[in-house]
Amino acid sequence: MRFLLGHTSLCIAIALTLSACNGQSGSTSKSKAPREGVLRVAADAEPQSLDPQLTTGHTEHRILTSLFEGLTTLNQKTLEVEPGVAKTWEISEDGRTYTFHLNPDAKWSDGAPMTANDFVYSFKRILSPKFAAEYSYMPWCIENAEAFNKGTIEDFAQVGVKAIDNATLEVKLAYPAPYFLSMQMHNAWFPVQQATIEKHGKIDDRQSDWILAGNMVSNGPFKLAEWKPNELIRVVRNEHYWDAKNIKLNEIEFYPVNGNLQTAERMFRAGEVDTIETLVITKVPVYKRDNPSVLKLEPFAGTYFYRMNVTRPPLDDPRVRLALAMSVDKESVCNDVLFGAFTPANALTPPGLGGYTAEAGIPYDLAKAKALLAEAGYPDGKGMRDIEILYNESEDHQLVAEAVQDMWKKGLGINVVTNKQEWKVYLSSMTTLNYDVVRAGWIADFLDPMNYCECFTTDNGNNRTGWSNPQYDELEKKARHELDPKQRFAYMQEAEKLLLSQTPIIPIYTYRQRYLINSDLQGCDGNILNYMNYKYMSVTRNKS
Amino acid sequence: MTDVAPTHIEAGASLWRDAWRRLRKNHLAAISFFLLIAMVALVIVGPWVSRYSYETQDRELGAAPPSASHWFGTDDLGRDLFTRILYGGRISLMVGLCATAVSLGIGVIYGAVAGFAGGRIDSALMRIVDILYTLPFTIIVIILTVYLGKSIVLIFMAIGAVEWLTMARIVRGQVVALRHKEFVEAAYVMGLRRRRIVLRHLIPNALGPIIVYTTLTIPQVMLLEAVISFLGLGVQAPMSSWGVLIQDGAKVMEDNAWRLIFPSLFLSITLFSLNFLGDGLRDALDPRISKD
Amino acid sequence: MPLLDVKNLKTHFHTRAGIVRAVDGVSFSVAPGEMLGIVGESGSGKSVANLSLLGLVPMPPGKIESGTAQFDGVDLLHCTNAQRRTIRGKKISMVFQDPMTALNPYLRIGDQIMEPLLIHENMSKADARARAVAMLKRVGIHDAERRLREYPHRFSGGMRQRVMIAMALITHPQLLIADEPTTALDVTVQAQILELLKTMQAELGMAVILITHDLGVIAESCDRVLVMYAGRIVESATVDDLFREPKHPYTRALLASIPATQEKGAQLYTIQGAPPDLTATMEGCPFAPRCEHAQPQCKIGPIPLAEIAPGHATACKRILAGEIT
Amino acid sequence: MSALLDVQSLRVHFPIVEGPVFNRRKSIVRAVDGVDLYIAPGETLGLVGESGCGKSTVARSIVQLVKPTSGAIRFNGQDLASISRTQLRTLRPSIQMVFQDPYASLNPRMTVFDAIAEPMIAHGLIKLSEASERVASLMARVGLAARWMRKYPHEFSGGQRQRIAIARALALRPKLIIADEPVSALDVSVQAQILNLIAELCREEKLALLLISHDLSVVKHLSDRIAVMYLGKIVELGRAEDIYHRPQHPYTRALINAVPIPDPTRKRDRAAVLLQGDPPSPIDPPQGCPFHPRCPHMQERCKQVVPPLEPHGENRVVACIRAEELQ
Amino acid sequence: MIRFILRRVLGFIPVFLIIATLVFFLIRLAPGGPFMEGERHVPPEVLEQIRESYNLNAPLPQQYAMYMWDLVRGDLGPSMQQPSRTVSQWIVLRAPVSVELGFYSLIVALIIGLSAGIIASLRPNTLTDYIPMSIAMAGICMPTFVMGPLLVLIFALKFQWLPVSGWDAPAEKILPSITLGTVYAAYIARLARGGMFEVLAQDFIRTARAKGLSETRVVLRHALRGGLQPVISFLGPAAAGLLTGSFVVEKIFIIPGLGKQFVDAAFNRDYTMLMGAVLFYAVLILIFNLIVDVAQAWLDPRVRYD
Repeated sequence: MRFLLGHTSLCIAIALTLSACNGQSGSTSKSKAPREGVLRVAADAEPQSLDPQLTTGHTEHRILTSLFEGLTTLNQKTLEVEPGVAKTWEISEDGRTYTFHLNPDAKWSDGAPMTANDFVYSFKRILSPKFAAEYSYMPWCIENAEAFNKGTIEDFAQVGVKAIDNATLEVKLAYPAPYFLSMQMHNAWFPVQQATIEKHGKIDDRQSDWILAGNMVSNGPFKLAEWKPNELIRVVRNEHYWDAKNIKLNEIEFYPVNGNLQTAERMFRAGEVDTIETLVITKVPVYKRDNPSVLKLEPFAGTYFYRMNVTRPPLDDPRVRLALAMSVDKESVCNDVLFGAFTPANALTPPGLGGYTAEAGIPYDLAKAKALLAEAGYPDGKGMRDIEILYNESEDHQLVAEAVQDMWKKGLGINVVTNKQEWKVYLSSMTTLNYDVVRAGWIADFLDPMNYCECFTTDNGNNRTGWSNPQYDELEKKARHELDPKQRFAYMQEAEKLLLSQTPIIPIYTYRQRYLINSDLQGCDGNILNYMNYKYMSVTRNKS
Repeated sequence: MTDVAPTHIEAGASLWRDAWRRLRKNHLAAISFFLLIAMVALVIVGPWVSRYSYETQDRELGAAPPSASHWFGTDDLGRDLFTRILYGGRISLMVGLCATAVSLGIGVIYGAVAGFAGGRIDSALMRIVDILYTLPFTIIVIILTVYLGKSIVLIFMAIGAVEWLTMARIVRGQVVALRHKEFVEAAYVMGLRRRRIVLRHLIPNALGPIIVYTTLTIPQVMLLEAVISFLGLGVQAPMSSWGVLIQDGAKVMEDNAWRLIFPSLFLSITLFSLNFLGDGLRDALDPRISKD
Repeated sequence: MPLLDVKNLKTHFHTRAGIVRAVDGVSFSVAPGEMLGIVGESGSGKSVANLSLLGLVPMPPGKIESGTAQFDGVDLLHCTNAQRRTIRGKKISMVFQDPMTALNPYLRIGDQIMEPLLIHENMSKADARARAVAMLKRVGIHDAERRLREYPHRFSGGMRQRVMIAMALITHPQLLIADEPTTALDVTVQAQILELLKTMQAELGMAVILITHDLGVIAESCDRVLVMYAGRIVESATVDDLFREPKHPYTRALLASIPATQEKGAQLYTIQGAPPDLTATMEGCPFAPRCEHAQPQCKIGPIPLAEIAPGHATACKRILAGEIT
Repeated sequence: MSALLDVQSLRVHFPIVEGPVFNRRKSIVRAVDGVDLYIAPGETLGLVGESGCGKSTVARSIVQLVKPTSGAIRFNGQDLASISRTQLRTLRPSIQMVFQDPYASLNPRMTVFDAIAEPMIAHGLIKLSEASERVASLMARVGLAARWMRKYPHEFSGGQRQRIAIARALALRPKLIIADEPVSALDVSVQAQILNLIAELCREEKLALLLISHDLSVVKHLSDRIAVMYLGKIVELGRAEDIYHRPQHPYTRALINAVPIPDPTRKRDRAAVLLQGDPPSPIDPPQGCPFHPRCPHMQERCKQVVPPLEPHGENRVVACIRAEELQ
Repeated sequence: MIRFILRRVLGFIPVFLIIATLVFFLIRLAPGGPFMEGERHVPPEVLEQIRESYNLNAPLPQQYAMYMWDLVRGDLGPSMQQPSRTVSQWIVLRAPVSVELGFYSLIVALIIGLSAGIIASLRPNTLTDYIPMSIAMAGICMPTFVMGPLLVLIFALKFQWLPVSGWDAPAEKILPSITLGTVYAAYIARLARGGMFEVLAQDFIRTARAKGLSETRVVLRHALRGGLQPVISFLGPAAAGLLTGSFVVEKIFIIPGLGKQFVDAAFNRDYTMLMGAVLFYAVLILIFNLIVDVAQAWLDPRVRYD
């Protein structure tokens, strides 16, 4: 047995070495047991980065909201603009100049005071061409920002951001953007500390260690305590935060589940987390039935729709497109196919976005659809070629595609094939108009219907249908430059009506957020932007 | 020299007929064989007989447990699971057999050539296998999808092209072991061409491990097909396969257990049968074992 | 009082092709200190008979159908496995035909030689090692301490057989069964090994059963000899008697067909035909189909081994009847 | 008489690496170290020696299964090493081999018919349609019933298998057969049958035969001449009767003596000439005469000089410097 | 020994470079790139900037030359999709987890596979053969994406003995290791059965029995070492499979291993990360094959290399 024994000891040695390696990173981690004042969150994904100016995702946004704060924030319930680092602000008559007065109590997590220059530096950073931030186009609404970003001007002083003094920041916009203040909740606008950035690299280094636990200096209600990639991000209360007295939580632990929503749900059920970001859709009816108190199903400013490639016959005929759109039974898709998790949508813009609700809409009307199709020359689908529905790999998309396939086949007599593609392939097919019908979704970044309206102008990169209508472009332009809110909405209503009548898209449903929170967690109020501010949340453990 | 015409020849059985006779004596293998035949018959004939099509939806019914009208229950779109399993079986069995055949073809020839040639050629060929082992499968599949389009044949090629590596190693090992056996040397001395020696003397004698590994490859291939389908290369919805059905079923195993159990059952029966049949076949194809 | 007394041993193999009667009613005894040769061709049952005694026949398919084998007050064929294990390797040892395969290639020589001592005599490792060294020296392996640490593949065939013998004799058994110990060896080495066996037998005073197909080996070494054919003993005699006056036609044919004894030039003497198929039931003399002297009566009834002279028995009707001499 | 096969100063050396992973050392096995042989048409040459003496390597290099390190092998005057693969293939039928182990030399998955017909068909000697007739006649020739031609090797006894192997060798109408220990794996009672068969065939078909065996008594029956090999070298070569009855080299003598004789009265005088030790390893052969460590007549000079193969009497060569005095 | 290993390691270098070259071009063949328009339009100038900053606008040969030059100097570059760390940092961070998971899984596979295989080999073609082999077979029929959730449902949710996910506490490592290990148990069982079966039929086993050894000692001391040779040669490919195949398990149990990183990198076209992961796996596989060869030589004193 000697050789076996030898092996065993070798195995043990290897195992010890391995756990020793692992132990280095895991020495400070906590168990997942519920603790007082500690919120445990199953985050949908591991953040790409914790650099607020480099990340683009929703999960990152949530985590970064706990770590950073922009000039203004939103009220979690009402989504009204609230003071952030800026205590007060003024807007010029033409709506193009904003003057922010910083809160004198605002400090970095290392105790250093915050100044207007911090924001100038941060905006410069995200706009630096070499930094190559994906969201660098967000601040393009600032005067000359686009030119600086594209490298046509090199002097940042020409960009419309100026520190009047330590506590006053002036921002000049390229055009009036009524949503400018509400945009500030986005992480692209968050400030970063110059000293910290430059301690770990240059202003335009994409890869830098400043974001690691122990290095990072932030200004939000919490600060980074621990970051074990794909395992845990732990943030603790930031005592230097200007509103620290109102923070109720001591710590938040984010457990990234890497897109595995099933596991997230199981973690919740096993009591390993207090809340999960997204509930796997198949579990919606189960929770509705068995445990409705923990289930949150909230309206969300996002629309699921199909794009149609209008450059490809027969989809170049608006009657065909409308017929296809009218024959989609959205009620059935939402209730029978998608477990009642979503709301049927007849228009593109989700209802209630900044007070706007679309008046136009495409109802489910199979008879009319058939008539339209016959009118276009394809009675009962005769003579129509096969139509392909393209979607990317996800079960929900597949269910919808299969249901729509069935509806078009049965309802219109059109033969439909589905085509599933891997994410990046799907993206290139979509952007190069290499499809017939493609699944799409659009989620509002900020609280304004312009989010949707601007997408379908001729030159907009989000159009992706090949559809172009000068009248629509004109309406969008008018809406963009209109300062009167009522008239703005009127232009957009008209534009949406035009869009739906021309039908380059088929609205299918409005998203709803679906997540779980246990009874220990308070202050988690939903809103249609799914904007969460952990500052307001608290946990109370039932000692039983 | 006396010319004796063969008046009657004893035991005029070919290797395969012989093997068949021995196989029938092995009860487990025989049962497995008939189960497999039954399975193939079922997936071929079943869908014609079934009153549902694999794509008939009953969305209002949704996912329903087994009942008189739907023996194996339905899925989220209210499609009859039994019919879908039968249709899926066609794909899975076809993929399993064809892709395995491809991998078998490439692997056996490659391994035999490497083992037979020996020396530098051998180590170069095996180095290539080492290299291929480390290539990222996902990327290869994605590239294949894009450049070659989508078809079922492509799945065979894709899977076969990945799975042959281990087969090649096994065959090479066998051939290296056989190469210095006396009957192979005898073949040399008789002046046979190398191709003939490989095909007639080496490969038939390496059949045992080849068959066993083949029966192990088939399940791998069937499950791999599910992964490929997930990436968008394999079967396109609403068509399905056992692997895909199991993958879907696994996600809802708590609430819709039947959607996991039934396809798994079909797969398991097939795989167990293949396994026992493979073992039986290995023994049966070896004329020497018959006298124990 | 014989050391080993085997009566009516039958070992059959139940295979798909039928029942192979490998050993079909064999009785013999071994006296202490005697060297008994068992000679026969492959398939004659000489090995199986001896493996049966030690329970080394794979079962299934093998099965001991009947018989007793008294050894040291124990019936080897009807004792418990535990009892048998205390005899195997301790009181009865075996040496096998092919020393290339009979030694475990994965274990050092020393570990293998010492194993019987550790198992049967609860000896300390150091003591066992000392005994092993001594034993290796006695079987003619020089530099024994070093060679104990080597693996079998470093040894030549003859050396390995010496190791096998050392391993078998290290517990000072009362009986050594040597199953074709020299068949796989070169002639020059064969002579050495046979010589070694004889010396060791004399030194230890044990009994030896020497199984071989080579009548020459028997003639060189043994006191008494059994000739086996098709699972039965067809002749039993002292070595001198057997070679001087072989009785059974098979024994005679066997002696005549040895190439070494024949003169060059003429056709070699051969026994016609091939050994019988043991799955078929055999009436009468199993050798009858190949026998020059066979008559119809040879195919009838059981033919017992009967004494024809003191210590010389044969199983041939015609010899016993004096029809042939 | 011109030689059918002419082997000149054949050397076959294998490099081997010894030791598993540790204490590895490279060395060279001098399996065959300078062998000269010739075989005339229709002649039988016996080659005798212990295992490891290189006799099988000689056979295998004649049929080109191993590449000789140096030396020439001429068959009908053609040097086998220098001809092309295609030429070699056309020459192959003329030299056939019968292997030692009839259990290993037949493909277990081929029937007797396939085994015998394959070489003929491969060389285009016959068509498939004629094959069964030809196979039947070959089987009859070696004493097998033609009705067994569809059976597999495992269904035959060792002797029958060796007959199949002989039939397979005959199928190509060879001029030379190399039989490497053709009977050592067989039962005593069958050995004689096979030897008789080989002798008969060689005589009737006028085949030359290289008969290799470790057993001098087997070889002497069939051979016209016998060569005795030790450690890769021929130590004695001469007419069969001479070698067997009047061996001159001490090794030949020991070899003959070691064969156990079924005569109990003879056993006493054998212990005296018992050869000590194992054959030395061909990896590092002893200096001087390779046999000297085991030789009962060894003298100091035997350790220094490699004895040349010198003529001693008619048709006899011996490689022993004391051959004369030991007579 | 040292020379043998050195020679093999030297042989790795060309293999390694070939793999690097192949993968470098292969991944660039796949449609899409690390930086492209997502579901949201990104201005082309911005994309251009990003590509520029990763040198993706240079001609391919130049990119290749620069990558290889960096590689030779041991620099795998920054991760394109996860810019918080360099590729090397990611590998150092994540690989030990995958290796650990693979190691425990191998232990599980060996425990299940060896016991099933050895038990089965002792009485071939009886129930004590079929039952353990069938149990082992279940591992092949039950893919990890079924086995994993099933184990979680039973042991974490029903009995609440073990946690659902994670890779920190020892308890968290049990279910993933079993899930991944069972896949290989069946193969090991088959190999062990075959190997043992063959060894048990050898002469030296009879010798051991003739020495009066107990059956246990015969199996453990005399048969095991030879019988496990096929298992050992399988360990090379198995280890490779365990490492590269662990991503499903890593996904199910939220394990911060390299497997998930690797697959994500493939989907995201994170060229540098993907290259890094492939090269790391390649080295690991090569090393593992070497270890297996050495182990085999160690266990079988007869093995020679030439």
